[in-house]
Amino acid sequence: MARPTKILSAALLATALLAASCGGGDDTDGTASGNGDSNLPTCPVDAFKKASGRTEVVMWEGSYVGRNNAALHAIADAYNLSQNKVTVRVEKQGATYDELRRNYEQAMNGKNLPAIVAGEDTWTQFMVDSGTALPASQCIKVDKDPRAKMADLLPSVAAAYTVDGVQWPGSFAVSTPVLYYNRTAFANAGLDPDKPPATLAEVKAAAEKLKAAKLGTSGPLVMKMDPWFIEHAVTGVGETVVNNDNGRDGKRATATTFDNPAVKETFAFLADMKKAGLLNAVSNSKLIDHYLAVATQGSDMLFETSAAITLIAGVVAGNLDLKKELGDTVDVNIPAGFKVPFEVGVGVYPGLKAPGKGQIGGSAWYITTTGSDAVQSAAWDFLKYFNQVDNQVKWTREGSYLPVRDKAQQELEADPSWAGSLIGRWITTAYNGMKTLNADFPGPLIGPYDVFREDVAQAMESVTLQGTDPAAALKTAGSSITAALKKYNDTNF
Amino acid sequence: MSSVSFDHVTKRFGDTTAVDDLTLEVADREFMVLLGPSGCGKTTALRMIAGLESVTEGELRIGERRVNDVDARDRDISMVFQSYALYPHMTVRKNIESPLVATRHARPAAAERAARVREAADVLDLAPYLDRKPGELSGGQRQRVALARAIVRRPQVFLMDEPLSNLDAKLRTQTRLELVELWRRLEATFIYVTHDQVEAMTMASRIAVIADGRLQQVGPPQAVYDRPANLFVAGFIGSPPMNMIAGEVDRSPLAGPLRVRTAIGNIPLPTPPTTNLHSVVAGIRPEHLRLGGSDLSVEVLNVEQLGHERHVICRAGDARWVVRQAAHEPAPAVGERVGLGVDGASLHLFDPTSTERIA
Amino acid sequence: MATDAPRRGAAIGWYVLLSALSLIVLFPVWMTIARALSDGSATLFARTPSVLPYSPIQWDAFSRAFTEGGLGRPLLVSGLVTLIIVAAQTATAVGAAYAFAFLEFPFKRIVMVLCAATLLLPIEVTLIANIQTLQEVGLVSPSQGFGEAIGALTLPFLAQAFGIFLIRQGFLGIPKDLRDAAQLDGYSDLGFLRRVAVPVTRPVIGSFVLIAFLSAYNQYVWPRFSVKTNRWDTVQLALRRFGLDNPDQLNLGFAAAIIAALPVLVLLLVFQKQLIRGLTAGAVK
Amino acid sequence: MGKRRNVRQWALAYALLLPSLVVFAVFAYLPLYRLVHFSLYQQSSRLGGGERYVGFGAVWDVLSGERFLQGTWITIKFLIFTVPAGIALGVLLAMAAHRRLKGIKIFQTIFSSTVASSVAVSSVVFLTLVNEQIGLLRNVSWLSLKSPNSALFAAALSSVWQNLGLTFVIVLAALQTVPEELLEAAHLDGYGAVRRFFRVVVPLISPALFFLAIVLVVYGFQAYAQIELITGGGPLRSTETLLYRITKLQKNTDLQVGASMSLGLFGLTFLVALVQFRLLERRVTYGN
Repeated sequence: MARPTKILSAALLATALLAASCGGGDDTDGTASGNGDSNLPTCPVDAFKKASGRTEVVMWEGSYVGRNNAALHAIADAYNLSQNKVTVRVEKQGATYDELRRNYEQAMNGKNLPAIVAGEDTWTQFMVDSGTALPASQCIKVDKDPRAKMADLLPSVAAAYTVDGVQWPGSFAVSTPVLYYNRTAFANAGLDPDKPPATLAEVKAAAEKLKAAKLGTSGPLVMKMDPWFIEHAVTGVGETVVNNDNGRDGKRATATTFDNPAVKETFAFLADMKKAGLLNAVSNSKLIDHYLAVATQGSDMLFETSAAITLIAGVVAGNLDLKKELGDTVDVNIPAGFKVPFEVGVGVYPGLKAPGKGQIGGSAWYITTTGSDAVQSAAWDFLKYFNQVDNQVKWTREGSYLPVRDKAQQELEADPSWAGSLIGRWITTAYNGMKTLNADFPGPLIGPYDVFREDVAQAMESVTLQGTDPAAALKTAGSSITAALKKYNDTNF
Repeated sequence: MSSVSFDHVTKRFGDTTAVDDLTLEVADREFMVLLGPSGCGKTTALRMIAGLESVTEGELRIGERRVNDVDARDRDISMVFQSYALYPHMTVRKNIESPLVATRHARPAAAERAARVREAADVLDLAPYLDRKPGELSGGQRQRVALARAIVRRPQVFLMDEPLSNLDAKLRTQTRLELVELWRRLEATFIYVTHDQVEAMTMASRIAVIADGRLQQVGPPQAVYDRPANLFVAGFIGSPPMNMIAGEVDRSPLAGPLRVRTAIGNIPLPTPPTTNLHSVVAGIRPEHLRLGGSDLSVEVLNVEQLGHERHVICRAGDARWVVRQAAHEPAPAVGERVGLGVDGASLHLFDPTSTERIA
Repeated sequence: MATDAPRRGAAIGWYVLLSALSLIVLFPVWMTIARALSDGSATLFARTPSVLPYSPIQWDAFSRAFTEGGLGRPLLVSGLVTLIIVAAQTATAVGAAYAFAFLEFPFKRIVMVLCAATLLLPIEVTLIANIQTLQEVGLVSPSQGFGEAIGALTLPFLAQAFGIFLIRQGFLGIPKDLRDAAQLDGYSDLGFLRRVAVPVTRPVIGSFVLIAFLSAYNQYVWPRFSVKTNRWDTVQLALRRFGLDNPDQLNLGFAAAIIAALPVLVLLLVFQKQLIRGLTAGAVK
Repeated sequence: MGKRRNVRQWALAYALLLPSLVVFAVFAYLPLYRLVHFSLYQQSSRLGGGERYVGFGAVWDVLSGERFLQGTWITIKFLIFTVPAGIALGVLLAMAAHRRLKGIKIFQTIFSSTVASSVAVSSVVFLTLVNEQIGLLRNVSWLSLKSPNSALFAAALSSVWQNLGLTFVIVLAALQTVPEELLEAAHLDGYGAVRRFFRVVVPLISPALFFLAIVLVVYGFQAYAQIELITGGGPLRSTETLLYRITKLQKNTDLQVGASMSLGLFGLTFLVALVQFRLLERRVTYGN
């Protein structure tokens, strides 16, 4: 008798549970979150101080791995030890930004959002529209704490995340694309290893030389078909990818502007490189294959994020001398005696016309509005802590994200053991590239940025992997993106 | 009291009537055999006693108790199945013990259960096999386990559904004897279903012959054999079966003694039949025919030697007849025409329309 | 054709063919072992991939998959989830199968059809709606705890139609006489189920248990979306994680794949007959 | 017997069925209802924004849209790659291993061994062969993950390998039911080995082959891990099967599309089941 009864009660429990949940259904608690300034939520600064006990702040991220993940956790731990009112718990909520975003949007249904989310640079418009974000500028405005102000915040960073005068995220993990290249191969091909190509045209020229020297046999340049590179090139020359001034003139974007010369030129670059056998194109769905192409010397040049600097330096550290130089900042397991058979260099991302430029990449940290006042204010308190120069230095040193405060970069440069190290030199190269960004022309604001990226990636892949004519590929992507923009604007009711 | 009585019992499955208005008294401590061809309803009748089938109409009593609505397990009966229905996953001991443990509220103490299992096993010589599983036993042993399981609960009534049909011929003969001994020893009522008339004849106190769901005749084996109540019983009981032929009673005084005229000759009647029917079916058992007589004339089709006797198969008009002949007598040749002598006293007469016995 | 006992020369020919086929079937396994035995970086930097492990051969990938890869935890999660699913599926299937096989009750046909029709609604079809539902009740969320994760991983699989009908078929194979005998012996319905029907159908139930184990343990899609934090990753999900965080430690991922397959391999070797009977249920009468 | 007993039996039956029925109601029928609902209502992207009725037209738009049709086509291609090859290889292995030889059990165990591998495991295993960078066969063009024309084939190959054990086991079991006398009779009748195979063996094991085909089709519809782990859906979405695509549509604003596509997938599986039913029916009639 006992057994069936147990089964029965378990089943009843399950039904009851689900019935309770499905009964409700209508979401009537209309959170007031308008578009205009007047409707912005207010920042309950210091509310956590009045709460009894510790306030828990859950932070979600989906992009920090290895060293930078450890650095984030270390800073959070240090913060938790430094005071007794707030506990920050960092949770990995996906292996990719897409997954994090999926989890975040799904959590919107259950209203179990974290206090802080480390969203991708592309999320800005979505975060503004979702009604889930508390703009950092609302806090900065009312917080009397001097730590709240960051006068030395890089203008390009602030501009990228400011919409209609409101700065939304409070902290950042900024990265920029750079050029990784095989110095040894450069030397062998008669190229100057100290003078990496500075424009796409120079990349092509270098690739031709490498090919002539029978190097980089899979294609001297390896690229993941990530639209990020296109956006950098296009933004770098001051051109848009969507209308309404890249979605920043107060109205949301409604269509693409792919017929401008910068977009065409960038795609032409891809097509030419591919046709000439100079490009090793890796599908955007791949995670590490482009790195591997460099490791196996199938390719000698790689466009990738500066956030990969520690990873690459780590792999390269198989070279004993380099390992010494890098000290304990590298966490890889390479057998004794193994030598990476070449040297790696880092150069500023080659633009269409000049090196650098482009737009701000990486991730940005948003405070969410669904938590209690105590939770929101505690989250803000943690961001303030994180933004302090010493933590920013740590974040760069160990996490390899670029400094967003001048003071942090100055402090780093003042330390010879950093400045002379491989990572330090590479980070500085990347930082210098980022300094060239035009704060008056930040990248696009696109609601369905994920769809935009996916469709552009498809266009890139069909040009490079399938040999489609760039114009046709762009046309397909353009119409799909325009439909997505319309749908996005329609569903933001 | 452990008599079993059917009182106008009918069982229907949908449109088909399996048992039709059965009225039958099985006396206490009687060995009653329900005999009939397969599908005649005898098994259904048995299953109604067991409580495995419900009664559609009429009343079924065990002892004085009306059991129409009594659960099978509460009827104080045991049943042995044709397939033995042993639990393949249990040892012999567990199988025998099963009826004692199945009902929680009526479960005897462990010591008593063990004693009763031991006793039942002893009765059936199963002691050496108690820890084996049915799969490791021979057919005969399995059959005995089924019997042991039946007797262990000491019921008033034992039901047996063709329990010997899965045994080979030799074992069957032996087990028949054992069953009768068991019946005497247990002093219980046995109700036994079979289609094998030899089993019925050898074991029964009384036989109930059933065909098409209807009771044909009840009586002690010899009585049923000697005076079959109708054509069906006459044809069903006896091996080889009774020889039959259609004929007419010749009552004309001119024709001499009273006789039955048939296509193959005349059979003398010692006494006039009780009815004044003209057309009859005459039946005569193979042992009551004599080769070399002059009443009837038939053609020998085959001669079957059985060792102690001989069966002579003959063509008798449209029918095939069998004549029993002692082994020492001279055998006829195949194809030979022979005369048959009939002892009029052993002649059976039936009404061809109603099939009932008339003399 | 197949079954004649061949002459000596022919036999050798068959052995050669069978061995060649075995090599082909096992080759991917060999490659995985070879890569597990090679240092991850050696695999990465190899200019032309080799069929052999790269020297120096390293044997510790299997232990490091636990120490560095943290494979122990997903194994435990998988073990627990599989255990719950198999136990529950067996229990619910036995119960339902008994009702369908032996009991008469109103709407029996309709209920049977409704159960069978769920075979048309595999978890892949209902995935996004089910995830949505479990999100709303809080079982699926990025902050899901142990209980919630286990609940999300198991609840949809506590009952399953295939098992019900497989076991029902087994029950229907029980001779009617045996049922009658049990009824006369005095077994109640549940007593008959427990003492007779289940033990007698043990081979079928055993096969089902193995099949249920296989499908529960090998699941990928549902855990992939019902587990929102890698704290509760199952073994299959954990495979996905290897090699992504540390591209130079690919060998751990390959070692983990081998380890993940071991429990099922052991079952296959120990219960080959029952497993095959389960797998072929429905294919061969 | 009697009424009371009947009522008791009903109660027992439903008590035994209840756990299963609850699970089916909550995790099979409720979601079916919810899929219909989600497909008819567009969810807002805004917190607490609710939903808006969009109707059957929106469902039709999805089901006639390029994304769904493309996903369906890729799924069908996956089936074309996996089902016939799976059956053929299963038959090959089973024919080879169905004979009286010393030690044949060892070979049979080897052939059935891939039953032990899950889709995830077999996908990781196949990375050693087909990965663009470290795969042994990375330069084999018809297996290349770099090309939209061959990537799906590479993913399918891992499925074929993973299913080998199952296909082998099923075909072998079927072969073992073929009576030897029948083959001997065919031999005596003068049929050669090939004709014996096609005229006698194949018809006799065709129910098993058919069953196998259905199983492989169902597995094909459920393909996910091999896509995620081997190709990641790329290149150029060339390996995004329907299911893979659906799983990417779980965000609030995507639910309408995701649910509509799920219903489409349901329709496809339904179609397969229908075919299965019809053929089974016919087989039963012929059989009797």
